[in-house]
Amino acid sequence: MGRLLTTLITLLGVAVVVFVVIRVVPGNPIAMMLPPGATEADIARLNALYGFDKSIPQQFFIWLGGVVQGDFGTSITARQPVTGMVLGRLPATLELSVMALVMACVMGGAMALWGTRRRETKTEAAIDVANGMALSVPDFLWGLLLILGFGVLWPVFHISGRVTPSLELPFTTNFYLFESLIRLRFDLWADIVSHMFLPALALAIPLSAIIGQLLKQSLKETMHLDYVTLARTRGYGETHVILREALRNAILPTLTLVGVQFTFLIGGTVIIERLFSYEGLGNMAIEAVTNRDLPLIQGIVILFALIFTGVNLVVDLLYAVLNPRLRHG
Amino acid sequence: MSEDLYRAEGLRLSLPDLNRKPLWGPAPRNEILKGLDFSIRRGEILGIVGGSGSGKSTLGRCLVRLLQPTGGRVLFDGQDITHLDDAALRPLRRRFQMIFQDPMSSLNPRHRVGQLIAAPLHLHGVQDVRARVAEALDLVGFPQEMASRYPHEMSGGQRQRVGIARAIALRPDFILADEIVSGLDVSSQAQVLNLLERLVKDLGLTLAFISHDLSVIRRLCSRIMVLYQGEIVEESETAALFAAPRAAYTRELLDAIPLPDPQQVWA
Amino acid sequence: MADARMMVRRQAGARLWLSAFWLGLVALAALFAPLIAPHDPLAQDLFLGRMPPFWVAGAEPGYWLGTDSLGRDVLSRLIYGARIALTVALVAGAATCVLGAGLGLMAGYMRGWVDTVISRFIDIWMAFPPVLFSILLIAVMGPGLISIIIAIVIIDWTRFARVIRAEAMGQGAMDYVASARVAGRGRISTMLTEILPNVLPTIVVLLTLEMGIAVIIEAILSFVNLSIPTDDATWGGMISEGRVSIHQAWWVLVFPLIALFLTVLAFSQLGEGLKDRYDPVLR
Amino acid sequence: MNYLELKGLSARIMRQNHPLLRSVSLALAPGEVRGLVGESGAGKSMIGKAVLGILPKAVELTGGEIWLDGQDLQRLSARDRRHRIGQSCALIPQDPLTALNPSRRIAPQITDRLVDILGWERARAVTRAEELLHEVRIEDPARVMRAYPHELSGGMRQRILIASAFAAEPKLIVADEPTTALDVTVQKQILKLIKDMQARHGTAILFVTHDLGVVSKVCNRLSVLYGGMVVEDNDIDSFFAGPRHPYSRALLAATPKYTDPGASLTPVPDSVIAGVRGEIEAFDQRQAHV
Repeated sequence: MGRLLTTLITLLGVAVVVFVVIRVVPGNPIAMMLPPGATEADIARLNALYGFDKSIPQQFFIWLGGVVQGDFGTSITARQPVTGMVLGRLPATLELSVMALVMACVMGGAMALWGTRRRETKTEAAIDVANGMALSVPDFLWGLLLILGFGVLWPVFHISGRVTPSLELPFTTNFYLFESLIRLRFDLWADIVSHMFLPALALAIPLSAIIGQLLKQSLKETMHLDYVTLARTRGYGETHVILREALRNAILPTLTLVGVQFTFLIGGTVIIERLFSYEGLGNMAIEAVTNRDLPLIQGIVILFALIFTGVNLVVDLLYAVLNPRLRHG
Repeated sequence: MSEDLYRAEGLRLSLPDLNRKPLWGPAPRNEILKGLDFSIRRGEILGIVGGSGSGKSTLGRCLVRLLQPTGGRVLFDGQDITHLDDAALRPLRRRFQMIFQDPMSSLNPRHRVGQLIAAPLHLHGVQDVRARVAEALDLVGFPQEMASRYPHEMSGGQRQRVGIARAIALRPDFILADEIVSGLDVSSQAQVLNLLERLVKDLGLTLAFISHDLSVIRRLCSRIMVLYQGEIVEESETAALFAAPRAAYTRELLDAIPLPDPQQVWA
Repeated sequence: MADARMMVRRQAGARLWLSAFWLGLVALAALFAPLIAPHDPLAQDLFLGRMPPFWVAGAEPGYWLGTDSLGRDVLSRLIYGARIALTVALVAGAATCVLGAGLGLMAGYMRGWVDTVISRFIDIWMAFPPVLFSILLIAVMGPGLISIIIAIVIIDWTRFARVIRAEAMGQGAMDYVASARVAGRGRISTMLTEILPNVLPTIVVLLTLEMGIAVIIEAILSFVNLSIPTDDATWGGMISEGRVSIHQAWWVLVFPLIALFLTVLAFSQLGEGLKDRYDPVLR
Repeated sequence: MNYLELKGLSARIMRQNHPLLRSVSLALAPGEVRGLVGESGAGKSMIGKAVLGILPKAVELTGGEIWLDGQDLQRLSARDRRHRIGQSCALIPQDPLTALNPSRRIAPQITDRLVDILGWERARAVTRAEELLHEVRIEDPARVMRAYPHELSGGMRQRILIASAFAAEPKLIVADEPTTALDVTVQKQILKLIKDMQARHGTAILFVTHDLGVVSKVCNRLSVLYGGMVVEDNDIDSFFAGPRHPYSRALLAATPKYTDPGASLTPVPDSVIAGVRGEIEAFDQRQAHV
């Protein structure tokens, strides 16, 4: 209950901050839309149409009233409802983020388990060094390096777009990756994955390092606890002990942090989509900023904020499910 | 000047229990101290004994006003300190000091021993801090070189002696010692206890010694107060308490102590 | 065990010196750019467009790392780009650190309403995608060095505030804080003498990390063409251009990328190295 | 015939010349309870861990033999040794709060070994576990078996750990400071319970503790350790009547007793410490010459 309330306050705060920041934009977005030679009256008419003639608090409440009903206004450049535009791009970004998250969990988890199994050896030291590198270099640079490596020097993956433009797409939703699987179109699926792989990997590398480091650390701490020692004296081997006794408890502290880090990852899609010309929300956001498309910018930022707070809520729920101490009954 | 250095009247303390907090409204409160009346006489060593959850550490922290009681009064040397704020307490602080259970956590790991002892002296504007630090080191039997050590470079017993040196450097009237030997081996335990006993005698201190260990308490204290679940169940002179414990809990506590003696009947 | 610690120590020493060496090099390049750079970083020569670096056949003598599509010298632009990168790193890093760590320390140690207010702001900030937020801010404030620095401080103070708040809260529960209070130390004074020294190592690590991040943010903003007006030499701008002509002239992308990569890595390793070397508790 | 026999067991921190155990020899007959006493760093816990094969990764055995039931454990493969120990030995750990896996129910934590290592059927293992919980005087075994550790009190958890240790009818139990974390009143109940169970099942126990009072209540024999060396090996009655080694004597004198308030506490005198250190040095020199 309290959680939902703070979430609402946070979202409201985001809306206020964006609204205020954007209204200070120098330069009139309407002026850019009009043909040269437009009269003052034309400008005034358009201003009234988009509500720019009212005071900022008034504009805010009108806009907020629309948002509550799912109406984010009309894009200035595209002259279409923002809600439709944003929801059309959302699946691309979601697929990319989730793919990156899965990759990060697999890579990070493997690193952590392997490092714990071989702890206090040279292998662990090597894993630590690799993790340290992956951690301190952000996704933007990894993206560039991957483009250079697997797009140019050894071109095995696509480095631009979401799908090869010449392909005919039979999809009804914008969840291409998901729908191609459902329709058993593995040819399309392969093409989509080949486009998505490098941007997802660029996003996944830093997160995988964080997961690897944290999970390994908490696994190692858990391995010193008495119940793990007890399991050893009962005749169980190292691998069994790590998987059955330690892993589940070690995941809990990692989980909360991964939630926050996943929102960072989603935030990272903005620049990574730009880098790989991937047609998602982030790319659209940058265009919207360059075009001063105020309603579109607001819509995208609020959507991101919704996703972020949603992720945090899901993580909290997951934590409660996995932790028997918080389970009731 | 009255005979009592400390007086507690109807001392209560409760903390909100966040685990049982309902959706709306304040959390229910856990009563930790349930109205204690007692006094500490000038120059005595009062032992405060009890099991875990008895509230003995909480009581100690109320005496040195790390916690603010939620009911009743605490008088130090006749002055009511129950609800004094930080500024009003500051001049009194140099008169009552505390030694903590875990020296590893009570000594700031990033300060050297010399700094640790000197800091409170500077704070209270004491003249000639260097000499006072040297004297304090001397009193706990340390060579002067110890001043440049960091806490993690010392043994548990040595760290606890730093805690004692820091407390006595201000020449307080009263020291609260909270389970200060429970983390130590018996040999350093004996050393710290002997040191403390000597200092109390030489410097004319009043000491409240909190412990769960009746053997240690008997060794050191002139009077004993037994706490059980936030209440005083017995308060008597040491010899009287051991000769004829009045409260059932005291008897149970005494009977449970395993003496280093295979002949002891332990039923 | 002590042996293993020695190994780590040696590693720490090595990475401290390596990162300090690279950052020193970058600093020298930035300071003496006009003396070192072989060419004017802005001078265009359309006849010398996309010349490869010196070891590739067809290179133009004097242009060691080749030229971009407008015939500007890559090496000179790289050297001048270091100026902006370092300025942003130092100024934005330090400002972010002071603001974020200060607020975090207050929230974590004072608790109460101070904590509630600061935490609420952190929550709101965390709900923004940082890159988009910074792009938005630059669009609002207009491009330029000052705007970049302000934007970095505004989006990144939470990075310090969150971590330092948690640490200060942990330290606040330790008995040495209680012991300072028993000695009669006031709250602010306790915060500065007892808590601050114990969170300082973390602050140092975060600070150097933030310097690296500031360089990256500057590069990202240049990449989306929002950072510094027009054709001033920045690493991000060079990367942006290199990305376009990647199939024709890889060197335009590769050299600034290497510079950026090493700088970011060096900053992060510098912090860890400093902590390992100078923290009395670890030493 | 001794059930457990250590012959000249030595251990040190890996790649370092700092010994943790110096040629420790001791024997444990079936059904015997031996106390291992010493101050922190004396190596008493290391002995128990070496026997159970749970030494920390940084510690290595450098010499000596561990004979369990007539078999040299060192000669077995790692896997066989693990199973051998799992079948015939058990551990009662120090801290009941961390010794039960917080994310698993109680039942599997007791029955795992019976099923996986001893090859029992699950139903039989469950019945056995309930019997044992009953034996350690837990009221409603069926409910406790379904509970998670955090739903139970500290004393209750320690009882479960004792039940779990005796579940497989081990011949040897290592009890590693099993009551140090408990209040004295609870300590008394737990110690009596351990003694009771030990007598009923005829189990041999290696009882690691720093408290001579506890030793005098539960052990038949004891070994006093200093610096990883056994300085005295004695039976309980003659030890408390008069320890043979000066260090043991000093240790006993430093232990507070509420029964004689007049006797002042004597810290272990420096001369005694110098004495044992000398013995250790002499021992190390002999080792170096071999």
